[in-house]
Amino acid sequence: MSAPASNGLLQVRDLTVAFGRHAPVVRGLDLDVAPGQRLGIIGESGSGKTVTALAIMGLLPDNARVTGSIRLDGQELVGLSDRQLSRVRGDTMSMIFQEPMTALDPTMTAGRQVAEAFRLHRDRDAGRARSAVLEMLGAVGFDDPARIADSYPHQLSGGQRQRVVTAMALVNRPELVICDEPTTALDVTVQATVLRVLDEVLDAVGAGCLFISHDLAVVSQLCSDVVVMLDGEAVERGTADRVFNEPQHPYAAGLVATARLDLLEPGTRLPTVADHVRGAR
Amino acid sequence: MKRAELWVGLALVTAVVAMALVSFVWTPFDATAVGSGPRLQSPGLPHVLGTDHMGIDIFSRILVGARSALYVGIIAVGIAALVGVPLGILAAWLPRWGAEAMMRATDVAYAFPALLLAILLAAVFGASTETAMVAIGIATIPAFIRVTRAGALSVLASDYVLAARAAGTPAPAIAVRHVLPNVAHLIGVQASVSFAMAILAEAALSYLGLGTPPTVPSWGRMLGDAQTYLFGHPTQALWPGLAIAAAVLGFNLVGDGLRDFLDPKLREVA
Amino acid sequence: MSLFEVEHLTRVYATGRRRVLALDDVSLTVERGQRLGIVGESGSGKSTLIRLMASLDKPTSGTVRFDGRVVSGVPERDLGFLRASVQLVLQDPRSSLNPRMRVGSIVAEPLRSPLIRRERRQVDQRARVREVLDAVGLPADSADRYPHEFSGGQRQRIAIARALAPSPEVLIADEAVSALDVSVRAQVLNLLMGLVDDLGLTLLFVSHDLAVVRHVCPDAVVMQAGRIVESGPTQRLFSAPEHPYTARLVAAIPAFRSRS
Amino acid sequence: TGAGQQAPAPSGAPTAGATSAAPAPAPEETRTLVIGATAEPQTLDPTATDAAAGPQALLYNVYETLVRLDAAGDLKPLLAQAWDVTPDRLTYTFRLNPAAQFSDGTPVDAEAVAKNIERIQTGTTAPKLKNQMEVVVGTEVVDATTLDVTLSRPSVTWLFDMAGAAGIVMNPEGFDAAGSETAGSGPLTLDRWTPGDSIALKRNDAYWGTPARFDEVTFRYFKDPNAMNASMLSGQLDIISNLQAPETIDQFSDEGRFTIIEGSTEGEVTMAINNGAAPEGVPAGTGNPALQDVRVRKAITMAIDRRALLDTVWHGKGTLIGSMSVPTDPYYEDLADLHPYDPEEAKRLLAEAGHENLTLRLRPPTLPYATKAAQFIASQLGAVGITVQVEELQFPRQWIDTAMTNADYDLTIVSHVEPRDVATYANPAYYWRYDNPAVQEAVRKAGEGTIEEYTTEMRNAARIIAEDAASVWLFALPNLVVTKEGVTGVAENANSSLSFDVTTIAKA
Amino acid sequence: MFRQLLGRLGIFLLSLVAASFAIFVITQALPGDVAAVILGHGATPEQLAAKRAELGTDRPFLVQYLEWVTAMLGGDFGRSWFSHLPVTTLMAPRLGVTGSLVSGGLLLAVLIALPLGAVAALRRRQWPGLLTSATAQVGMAIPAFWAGIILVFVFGVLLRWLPPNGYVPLGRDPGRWASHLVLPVVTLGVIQAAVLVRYVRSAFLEVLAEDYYRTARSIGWTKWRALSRHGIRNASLSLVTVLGLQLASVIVGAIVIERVFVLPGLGSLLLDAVATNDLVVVRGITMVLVFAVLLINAAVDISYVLIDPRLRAREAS
Ligand SMILES: Nc1ncnc2c1ncn2[C@@H]1O[C@H](COP(=O)(O)OP(=O)(O)OP(=O)(O)O)[C@@H](O)[C@H]1O
Ligand SMILES: Nc1ncnc2c1ncn2[C@@H]1O[C@H](COP(=O)(O)OP(=O)(O)OP(=O)(O)O)[C@@H](O)[C@H]1O
Ligand SMILES: [Mg+2]
Ligand SMILES: [Mg+2]
Repeated sequence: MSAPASNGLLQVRDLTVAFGRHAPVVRGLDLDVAPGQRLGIIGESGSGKTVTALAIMGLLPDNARVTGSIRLDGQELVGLSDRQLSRVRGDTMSMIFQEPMTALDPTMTAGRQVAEAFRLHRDRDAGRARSAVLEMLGAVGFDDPARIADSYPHQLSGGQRQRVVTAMALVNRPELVICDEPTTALDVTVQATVLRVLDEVLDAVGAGCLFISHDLAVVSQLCSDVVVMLDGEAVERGTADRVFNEPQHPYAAGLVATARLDLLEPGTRLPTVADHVRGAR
Repeated sequence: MKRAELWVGLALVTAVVAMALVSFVWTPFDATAVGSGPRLQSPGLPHVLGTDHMGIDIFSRILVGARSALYVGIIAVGIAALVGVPLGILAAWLPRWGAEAMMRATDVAYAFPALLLAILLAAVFGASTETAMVAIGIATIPAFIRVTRAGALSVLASDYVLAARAAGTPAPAIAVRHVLPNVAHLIGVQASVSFAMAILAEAALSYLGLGTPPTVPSWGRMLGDAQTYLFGHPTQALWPGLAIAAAVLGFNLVGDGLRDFLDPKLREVA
Repeated sequence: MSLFEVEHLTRVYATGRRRVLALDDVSLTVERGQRLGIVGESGSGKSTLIRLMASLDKPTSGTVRFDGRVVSGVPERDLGFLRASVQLVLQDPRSSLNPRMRVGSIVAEPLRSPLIRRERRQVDQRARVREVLDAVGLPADSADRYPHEFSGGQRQRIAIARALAPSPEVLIADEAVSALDVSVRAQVLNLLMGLVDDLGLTLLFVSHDLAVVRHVCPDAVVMQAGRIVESGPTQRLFSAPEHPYTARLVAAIPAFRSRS
Repeated sequence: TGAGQQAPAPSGAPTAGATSAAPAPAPEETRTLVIGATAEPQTLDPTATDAAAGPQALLYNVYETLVRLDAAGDLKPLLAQAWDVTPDRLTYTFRLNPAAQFSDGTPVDAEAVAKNIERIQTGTTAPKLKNQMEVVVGTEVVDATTLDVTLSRPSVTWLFDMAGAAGIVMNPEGFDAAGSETAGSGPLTLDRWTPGDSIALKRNDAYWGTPARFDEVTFRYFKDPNAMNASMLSGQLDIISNLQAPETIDQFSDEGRFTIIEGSTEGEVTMAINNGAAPEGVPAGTGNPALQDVRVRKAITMAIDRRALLDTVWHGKGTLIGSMSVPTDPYYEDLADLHPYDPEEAKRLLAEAGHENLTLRLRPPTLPYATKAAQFIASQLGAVGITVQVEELQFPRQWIDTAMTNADYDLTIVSHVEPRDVATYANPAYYWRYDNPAVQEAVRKAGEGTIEEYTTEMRNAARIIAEDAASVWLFALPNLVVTKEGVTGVAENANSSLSFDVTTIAKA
Repeated sequence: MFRQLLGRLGIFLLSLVAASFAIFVITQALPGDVAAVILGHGATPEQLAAKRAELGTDRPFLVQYLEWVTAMLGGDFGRSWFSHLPVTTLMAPRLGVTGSLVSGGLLLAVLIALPLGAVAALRRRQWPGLLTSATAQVGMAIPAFWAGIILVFVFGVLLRWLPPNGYVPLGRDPGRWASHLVLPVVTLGVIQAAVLVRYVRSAFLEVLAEDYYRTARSIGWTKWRALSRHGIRNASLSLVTVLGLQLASVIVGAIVIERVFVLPGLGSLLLDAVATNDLVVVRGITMVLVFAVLLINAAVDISYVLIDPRLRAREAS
C-alpha cells in the first residue's frame, strides 16, 4: 500500500477503537484527506465504517476506547474534552447521518435547527443567521427556502430532510464533511437528487469529504479516492478508478465484481466475494 | 454494570425466597407464640434481633414474614398477569375500535391506584391480606394489559408473524408460538416491578390497619406495629423496614436489570 | 388459465382520520412459471399488492383469483390450497424469523399448519426440514440452533428454506435481498434463482432495486402511487421506457463513473 | 380517690350569683391548653351519636347539664342548684340557677330544659340516649327556674344519665345547626372545628359562673398513637387524655417534663363467650354448643393467665377484674380470683365435660388490644388442648353485624365502656346470649329500687354471672393520662359522663 | 385542534361515567345492613326501617345510582351517614390540605428528579450517575410511612426543628402553614422523586440514543447543552405521561403521608370514613380523587398536542 500523503486536512494514524472489553472493531487504521479531497470508504456491514466516522467526530459512546491519532488541520483530536471538541464540531468538521427521518429534532422547525449550527459558531444575531440559513437551503436545491425553514421535520419528505441535514452540516462552510451513507435510506430517484446536490455544494464550499457507503456506484460518482475496509482494517486504498477497475486485494475484487450487475447477462449466476476470497484468505 | 444490577437483585430475591423456605422447616423460636419471652428486648442472645411488643422473637418473625411478602406478591402479580396478559394479547388483535375501547377502559382502571382500590375494597369487604392482594392485583391488571399489548402489537406487526400467517398458522398457534414467547420478557420485567410494588402496598396498607391482621407474621404489619415503639425501641422498626426495603429493592433491580439487559437499544446508547 | 388473476384491486388504509389509497384499481396476471418483478418507490403499494395476492389482507374492492379460485375475502379455513402453494420470503432476515424459536421449528412451521397438511397430506417433518436446509446450503445441525446464531445471509437462507418446506408452486420475495450486503446479496440471489429453476417455481420478486430486478426477472411491472404505470419485458423497460416515471427511475440508477 | 389531684381552684360549678366572682386573668398573654385525644367527633352535636368523642370535648366545657358528675363520681349541682324527688321516686323537681345563661345571653330556663328532654326523645338523637330517656313520661314547667320531670317507674340510673350527654341543655335556638355549631351555656365556646385535626374552644366571656382559666383550649385528634406521642414529646401538647399504647409510657418517664396519671375507666375488656341462648325474635346465634356447659366456660377462664395477658396487652397497666364491674362502681366486689389461673384444673374440667378436643372460633374485632389479646389467648387455650381459630372481624361494621347482631361467634374480645353494664347480662338477646332468670330478676329490682337495693342487687348479679363464668373479664382499662409539667387538676378517673372536664385544670 | 379537544372531552366524560359506576357498584356491594351499623346496637326494628327509607337503600340499584350521579352534578355528594353533614362540607376544608401536599410533593419531586435523572443518564457509567441510580433504587424501596416516621423522630422529636405533625391553614398563619408542611412534603416529594428519577433517566437515555441528539452534538453542542436544548422537550413527551401516572400515585401516597403527619386532608377523611364504614363519604372522596386523576390524564393528552408539533399538524390536515 502506498504511503499516505502527509500535511493534509485530516490525518488519521493507527486508529484503534474498542468497546468495553471486546476486541477492537477498528484496528490500526490510517486515513488521509487533503483539503477539498473526497475519500470514499466502502466495506461490508460491520466493517467499522461508522465507528471510524464517529471516532473522528468524537461522538462515540463513553464505553469506547480510542487510541491512535486523529489530526484535523494539524490539531490532535484524540484526548480532547467534549467541550473542546464541540468547538470543532459543526465548525471545521461536520457530519451527515444515514437516517434522514430521525436525524432532525421533531419538535423544532428545520430552519431553527440549521440556524442553531450557524449561531453556535458564527454569529449569534438571529437575523443574519436567518439569511445564512435561507441561502444555504437555497444552495441545497430548495426553491422556496423560507417555507422549508418554517416547516417541522415531519412535514418534509425524506429527501427534503436529508437536504436540510446537508444544509446543517454545510452552513458553516466546514473544511471536512463526513457523510455516513447519506442516501441509503432514500429512493433511487431521490437519491439521485441528493447526490447531485451534495456534489455541487461540496464543490461550492470546497470542503474535503469522507464519504461512507456500501454502494460502490455511488462512491464512484462522488469520490476521487477510495479505501476498502474489512473487519476494521483498510485492505485496499487508491484512486477510485484504480480500485474499481483493477482491485488488488481479493476481498476488494470480490466486492467490485458483485457490485457490477450492469456488466452481467441477466439471469446468469452472480459473482460473489467468496469466489475471489477463497484462494486468497 | 448492567449485570451487577441484575446480580444484586437476584441475590436479594434469592435471599427472600430462601428465608421463606427455611421458615417452613426451622425458626429459632415460635413465630406466633405470644408472651413466651420477655417483651421489647434489644438484639442480643438468644434473640438475635430482639423480641417484639408481644415477646415474639423478631428474627423468627422476619423469616416467616418472608412467606407473606412472597405470598402477597405472587397472588397479586398472579391475578394481574393471568387477567392482564390474555387481555393485552386480545387487545392487540382486536379491530381498531375494540382495542380503543379496551384501552380507554384500562385508562379508567389506571385512575384506581392499588392503594386507593385496596382502601375502597377494605371499606366494603373488610380489611384482610386477601382483600389487599386482590385489590393490588386488580389495580395492576392495566399495567399488564398495556405492556402485553404494546409487545404483542410489535410482534404481530413483525415479519415472522406475517410469514407464519402465510404458512397457514392459525391464530391461537400464533398467539402461543410467536406472541407469548416474544412478550414473555416484557411480562417478566413488569411482574418483577409489580411484585415490588405489591410488597410496598401491602406494607402501607398494614400500616393503615387495612392490610394483614396482626396474627399473621408480615413485614408490613411488623413495621406498622413497631412504629409505635420507634422512640423507645428504634431497632423494632429497623428489621422489618430493612427486610421490606431489601425485598423491594431486589425485585426492582431484577426488573430493571432484565429490562436493560434485554433492551438492545438501551445497551448501545451513545 | 393464468395462475394469478388480479382484477381492479383497490386497498384503502384508514389510520385515524387519514385515508391512504395504497392500491388503486390494479389489474395483473401472472402465468405459471413466470418470474415477474415488481418495482417502484417506497410506498408505491408493492407490499400491499402481494399481501393481497397471498390473501393476508382483505381488499377494499376487486378480486384476486389463484388457480381459477377466488382467494380475496375468503375465510382463512378455506385457503388451504393457497397456503400450500404460495409462500413468502420477506425483507429483513432479522425480523422475519422468530428469535425465540429454533431453526428447525421455524422451517417446520408451514408443515404443522392444519391448512397445509390438509392439502399436502402428512410428511415426515424432520426429514423434510433436513431436506430443505440442505437445499439452501445450511448444515444439518442448524435445525437445533437459534436465528441469532446465524449471519444475515444465512438467516435469509433459513427464510427461503421455510418457504420451500411445503413444496409450494409460487414464491413471493418481498425485498428479499434489500437488507443484505452486496456481497451476501449475490449469494442469496444465486440460490434463489437456482431453486426457482430447479423446482420450476413461479416467482414474484418485489424490489426497489431495478438493477437486481433486471437481473432476476424477464418481466416486470412498475408501480407508482398505488397504480401500475407500466409493464412488460424488463429489457424493454430499461432500454425504451414508455412512462415518464419509468424513465426517471431508470435514469436515477447510480452508474459507475470515472472521475480523475 | 381523686382528691389529691383536685385543682386548688373551685370547680366550674358556680354558686349562686357567682357571675362576678373570680377576676379575669391578665389578658396580655393568651393562655392555651392543648389536649391530645384519640377519637374525633363526627359531629359537634354530642347527642347525635353514642360515640364518646363529642361529650369528651364538649360536655361541661361547652354544654352543661342539670347535674354533673365530679371527679369522684358523685352527683353535683350544675345548671340545677338543687333538686327534690318525691317519695314514690317518680317525680323530680329541679330548681335552676337563675344566673345561668347560654352563650348568646338568653337565660337557661325551665322551658329550654323541657325542650331538650323532648328533643332527646323525639329528635334525631342516638338510640342509646333515647333509651336512657325512655322512663320520662312528662315534664312540667312550673316557673322560669322550676321544672318537674315525671318518670314511668322508679329509676336509679336516670339522674346519672342526666349528668351525661342525655342531659345536655342546648340553646333551643341552636337545635337545627347543632351538628356544626355549638349553643351551650358552658365556660367555653366553639372557636373553630377543623375536622380531621382539632376542635378549638375559646373562653365564653359571658359565662355565668366561674370564668374559664384558659383563653383557648384545643382538642387535637390522633389516629396514630405514635403521632400523639411525637407531639407530646416535642412539646406541642399539654395533655394526652388517654394513652392508647401503654407500652410507650416509658417515653414519658422524665419526671422533670411529664407527669403520668394512672386512673381507672368504666371499661371492662371482656372476652365474650357465646352462651348459646336462643330467645324468640332474635337471630339464632351460631356458638359452639360446648360453651353452654359451665365447666367449659370455667375451664376457659382458668386457662388464661390474665396477669400475664395484662402485662402483654396493656403493659401491666389496668386492674384485674372477675366480673362485669370496675372498682369505681358502688357495687364493686373483687372477684378477680374467683377462677384463678390453673391450666391443670382447666384440663380436668374439660375432660370432665367431655371436651378434650375442642375447636373454637375466636373472632376479635380489628382493634389493637383485641387482636393482641386474641393472639395471647389463642396460644394459652392451645396449651390446655383447645384449638383456637382466630378470625378477625373488621370493626365496627363486620363485627357489629356478625358478633353483635347475629351472635355468629364462639369467642370474641371487646372493651365495654358503658357504665354499669352488668345489666346487659339480663338481656338474653344481647350478644352474650346469656339467659339466667336470677340475673334478670336482680337487675330489674336494682333498677326500680332504692340506692341501697340497687347496690345490693347489682352486686348480686355481678356475682352470679362471675360464678357462671358467663364471660371472661380480662381486665379493667386504666385511664392513662400524661401531662406536661405544671399542668394540674386533671381528673384521675374517667367517669360515665365521658367528659374530659377542663374546668378543673390549671397550668403553671 | 378544536375537534381533538372535543373528542378528548368526550372520552373524559365517558371515563367519568365508567369510574363513577365502578365506584358505586363496589360501595353498594356492602354485605350486611347499613342501617344497623349506623344506628349502632340497641336500635328497634322501626328505627331501622325508617333509617333504610331515609338512606334509600330499599330502592332499586340503578335508581340509586342515577340519583347519586344527578345529585353530584348539582354539587351534592350526599350526607355522611354518621355526622349527617354534607360530604361537600366535610371535603371542602380538606381539599386545600391535600392540594398543598400533593402539589408541593410533586413540585419537589420534579425539581429533584429532573437534574438527578439527567446526571444519571449522562454520567451513567461514572460514579455520579451510578450513585444517583443506586440512591434512587434504594429510595424507591423504602416505605413512605417509614421514612416519614423517621423524619418525625429526627426533626420533630430529637432536634425539634419542625413540628412533628398537625396543620395550620395558610390563611391563619402562613409561616406555621409552611413549617407544618415541610416534613410531609419532603417525605412525599423525596420518595416520589426516587421513582421519577428512573423515568427521567430512561427518557433521557432514549433521547441520547436518538439520531437527532447525535446531530445536535455534531453541529457543536456539548453533551449537556444538546440534552437541554433537544432532550428536555422530547423527553418531556414521555415524562408528561409518567407525570400523569405519577400524580395518581402522589395523590394516593398523600393518603398515607396525611396519616403519618396527622394532616386533615382528604386522605385522612377517607381513612376515617373507612374506619367508620361511612360509605357515602368513602364514595364521595374516591370519586373526587378519581376525578382528579382522570382530569390530569386528559390534561396530559392535551399537553402532548402542545409539545409535539407532529400531533398539532395532524389536526391541521
Ligand atoms: N456502541 C457499540 N458498542 C459495541 N459495539 C459496537 C458499538 N457500535 C458499533 N459496534 C460494533 O462495531 C463494529 C463496526 O460497526 P460499524 O457501525 O462501524 O459498522 P459499519 O461498517 O458502519 O456497518 P454498516 O454498513 O452496517 O453501517 C460492529 O461489529 C458493531 O457491532
Ligand atoms: N397497515 C397499514 N396501515 C396504514 N397504511 C399502510 C399500511 N400498510 C401500508 N400502508 C401505506 O400504504 C402505502 C403503500 O404501502 P406498501 O407497504 O404497500 O408500499 P411498498 O411499495 O411496499 O413500500 P416499501 O418499498 O417501502 O416497502 C404507503 O403509503 C403506506 O404508508
Ligand atoms: Mg454504518
Ligand atoms: Mg414494502
